[in-house]
Amino acid sequence: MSIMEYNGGAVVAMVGKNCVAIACDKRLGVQAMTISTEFKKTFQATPKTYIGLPGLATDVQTLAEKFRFKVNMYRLKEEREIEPRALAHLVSSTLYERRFGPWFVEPVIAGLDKENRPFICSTDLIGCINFAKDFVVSGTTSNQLYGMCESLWEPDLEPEDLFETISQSLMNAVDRDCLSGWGAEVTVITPEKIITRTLRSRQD
Amino acid sequence: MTSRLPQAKGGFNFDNHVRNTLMEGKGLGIPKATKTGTTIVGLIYKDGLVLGADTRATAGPIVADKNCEKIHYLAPNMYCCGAGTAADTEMTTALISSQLELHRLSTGRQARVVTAMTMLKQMLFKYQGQIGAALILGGVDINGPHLYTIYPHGSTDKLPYVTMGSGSLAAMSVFESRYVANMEREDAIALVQDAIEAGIFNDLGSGSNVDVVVINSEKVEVLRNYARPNERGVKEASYKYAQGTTRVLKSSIRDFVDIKETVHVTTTEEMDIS
Amino acid sequence: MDTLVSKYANAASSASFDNADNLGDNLSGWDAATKFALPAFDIPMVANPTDFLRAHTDASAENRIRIQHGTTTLAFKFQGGIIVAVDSRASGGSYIASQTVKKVIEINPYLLGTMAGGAADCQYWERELGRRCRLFELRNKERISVAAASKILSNMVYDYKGMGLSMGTMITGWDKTGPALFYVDSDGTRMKGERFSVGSGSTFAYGVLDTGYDYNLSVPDAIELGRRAIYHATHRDAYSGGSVNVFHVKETGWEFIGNYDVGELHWHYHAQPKGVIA
Amino acid sequence: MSVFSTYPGQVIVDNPVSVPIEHRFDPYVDNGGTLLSISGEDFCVVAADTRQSEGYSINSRYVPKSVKLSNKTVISMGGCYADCLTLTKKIQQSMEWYQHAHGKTMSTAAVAQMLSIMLYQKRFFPFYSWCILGGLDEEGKGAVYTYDPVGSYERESCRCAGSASSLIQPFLDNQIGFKNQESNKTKLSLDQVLRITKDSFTSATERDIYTGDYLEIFVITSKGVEVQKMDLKKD
Repeated sequence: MSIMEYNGGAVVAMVGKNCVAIACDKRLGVQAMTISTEFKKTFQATPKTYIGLPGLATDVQTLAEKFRFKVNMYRLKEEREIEPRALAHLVSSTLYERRFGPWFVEPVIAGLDKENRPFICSTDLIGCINFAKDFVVSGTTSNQLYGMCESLWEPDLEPEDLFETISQSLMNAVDRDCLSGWGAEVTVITPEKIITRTLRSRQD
Repeated sequence: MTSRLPQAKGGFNFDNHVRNTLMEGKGLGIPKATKTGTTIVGLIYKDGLVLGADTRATAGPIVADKNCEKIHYLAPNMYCCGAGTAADTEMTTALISSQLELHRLSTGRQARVVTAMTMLKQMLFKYQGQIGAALILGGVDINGPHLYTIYPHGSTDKLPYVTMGSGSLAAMSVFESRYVANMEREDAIALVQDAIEAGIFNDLGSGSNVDVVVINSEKVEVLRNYARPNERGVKEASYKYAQGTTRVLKSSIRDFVDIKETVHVTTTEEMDIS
Repeated sequence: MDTLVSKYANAASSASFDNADNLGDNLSGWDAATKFALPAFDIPMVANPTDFLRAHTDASAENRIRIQHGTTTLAFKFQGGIIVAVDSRASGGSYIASQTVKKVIEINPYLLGTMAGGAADCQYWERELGRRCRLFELRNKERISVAAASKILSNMVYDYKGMGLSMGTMITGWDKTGPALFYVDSDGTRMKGERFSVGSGSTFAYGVLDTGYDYNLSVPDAIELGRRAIYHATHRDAYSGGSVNVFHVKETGWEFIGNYDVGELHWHYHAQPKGVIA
Repeated sequence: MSVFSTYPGQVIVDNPVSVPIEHRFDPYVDNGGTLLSISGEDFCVVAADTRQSEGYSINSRYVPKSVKLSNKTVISMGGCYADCLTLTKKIQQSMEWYQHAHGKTMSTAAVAQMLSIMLYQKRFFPFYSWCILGGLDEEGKGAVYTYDPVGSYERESCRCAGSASSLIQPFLDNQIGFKNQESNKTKLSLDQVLRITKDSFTSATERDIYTGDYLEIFVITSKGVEVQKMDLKKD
């Protein structure tokens, strides 16, 4: 078993028409045993940017705090919110700093920039950024998510359609992974509002 | 308290190393970083040089990025193709790029390709091959065009035509059969394209599109996605769901509100400072 | 020279299913009972076949042969007979290979076997057990006892002890002595008992089972207990899930009670008021 | 383990010949590729890509993974191609002997059980193969039988195996089994199933490096077996 599989978890983000969506499962396990079904892996970084952190739970929590600190420091220094693209590079260099003793987290970033243009990206555990125009996936369920998203995603989905597509992608993917699932939370970010929904999913 | 806040100091941080080795010892495997299986090539033609790369990044057998950029900017007259561990190629080139910028500013003249090559090899040699970056460095300076390959351990080569990455054999077979010295620009680009495509089609670690950069003494042309031989097949059906397909337990909608702050200037009594 | 040739002529692998002389026998006087009395298996030509198998099925193997694993099964005796309840998930590594596995193997109308460990091992050996039980019936003009059946299975797999078989099964049925329940595994253990749970989720199932168990449980209550125990195991154990299959062993033979999807069962139980514990 | 070392505190091996040479019997190789089968009311679809690879190189762009066994049965196999080839021949040979002995063609269910035993016969020296058997049962209904490498088998409505199985299977659960969908539960027509099959493979080709080149689809109906071919990406 890999360290990334120790606690389980999955995160996916997708681009829609003038909107983005990010979704995560809610399981926290210790290998085979499910400890919690309320462990969310997405965090709000700025009003219009979310960061998803699947991986080793201890590092997920440490990094969530570390990024909160860094984003706050950025706001204090710059007197403006950090742009999603800048956040991606912040995350990347934070991870690459530990190139030879990494954090076991593969972050996903989704948000709208100051012109309300959608932005998503993911990085590997040492901070190699993957800028995608369609979708990014991460976590123990990544293979299943790649298959689902590759088949289901299409360009220019409206927020409600994007919600259905990302939800179905995530739920059907985690239903083929032992270590993820047990509920899911989807966040759709539009220029006007943030829609957060908890899904009714299998609990096994 | 302030002193306990982490200060940016640069360099690598090994704090997690002990913990990670401990976990590895317990049989928990260390996950793989994104690699670029990669075909990267470069050749020198009549007026300068051409660099080429595919655009596939892989994580094991899975394509992580279908259209990534493997030709990195180093300086206005230099570009560098990277193969190997994706983060390493990205960060190493970015680091050397900023050092070259400083070099340029302090010397007030264009950096030479050999300088960049030396900086890269010294850095890679210092890390004993631990930084998994295999690079093709190409640029034009006062001494004309130069093409170098730099290996992860810090050794270098200077050759008129080079290939690297998992698709290097496929690409080199094209070069070996068709390269001639002093080619025309169009012929050189076509040869680079064919070499990259040989990698794309015959090496599973390489794929998607062809990126090309042409550098000569007059200008630099970045031809991103110069060829796109692998367009995605058209889907037979649309898989858009009817709204309400997914069952929802809880839903919360937060609207963004524009808060307008207006400052009203009011006269107040003068503060008593006596 | 001839001795040398003959010595190595057939050494490549032990007799396999369709080697030439077996197939020739198809034409005249082929007898399943004698031909298949002892199953023959191919063995790799290496010094230590067990190490070979382990090296290729191990989690760290390069080209890993993933044998499906993971399970929660349970069976318990009560006044109305025996309840057998199982989940239906098969996993290869952390990937869910199937959510619809039949983990209760219907050996014959009076015997049930459960499946935990290697899916193929359980399926194959319990099928072989079914065949032998039928031969027993034909020879002795009476049904085999559960004790004898479980012992046949135990002895069969004991022959392959240490060679990599993985099987944890419960053999249940109704014979002259009434309801009987045996636990048999590939290490050679064979135990008679009242109440067993086997598999990766068994600890969770035992928790529910022991809390709610009473010998005098009514049939509907016993069925509910079995179903509930499996449900709770699927909820907590990552490698169990899918649906719950429940069987009831009665004097007239076993009866299939039903298949309950855990995905729906969770919300069914979720809506119910929580019971009081002591 | 380092052979040469000049670091203090580490042993310097001055005679590399004395280093133990590891001998291992390693008869398996993964030739990649993906296969799937979907059963319908009166038809069965068996599809597989035709790329055969080893490591990062392509051995061949056209090596079919599926073989027609009878007018009602098609077998598809992925994994180690040598093992798959042997296993297919064993099945065909046994089916021929069955034909001679009993004067009829083996039914899909009988082939299914036989394959399970053949695989288990090699329990201690397994065939490195993922098998999916597709066909029509005695009632003319579509049937899909799936196997693990040592012969555990199960009849299902649809299944994907091979290198991109984890990419395609959840999509099939969703589109064929209508999992996690509130409404929308209908029986799929052959045309719909073929569309889903093709889309599964074009999507898998995008993300799985071992899947590609061509897609070969076997359609089994009461009229017999029909083969379709389609291009996939070649990179």
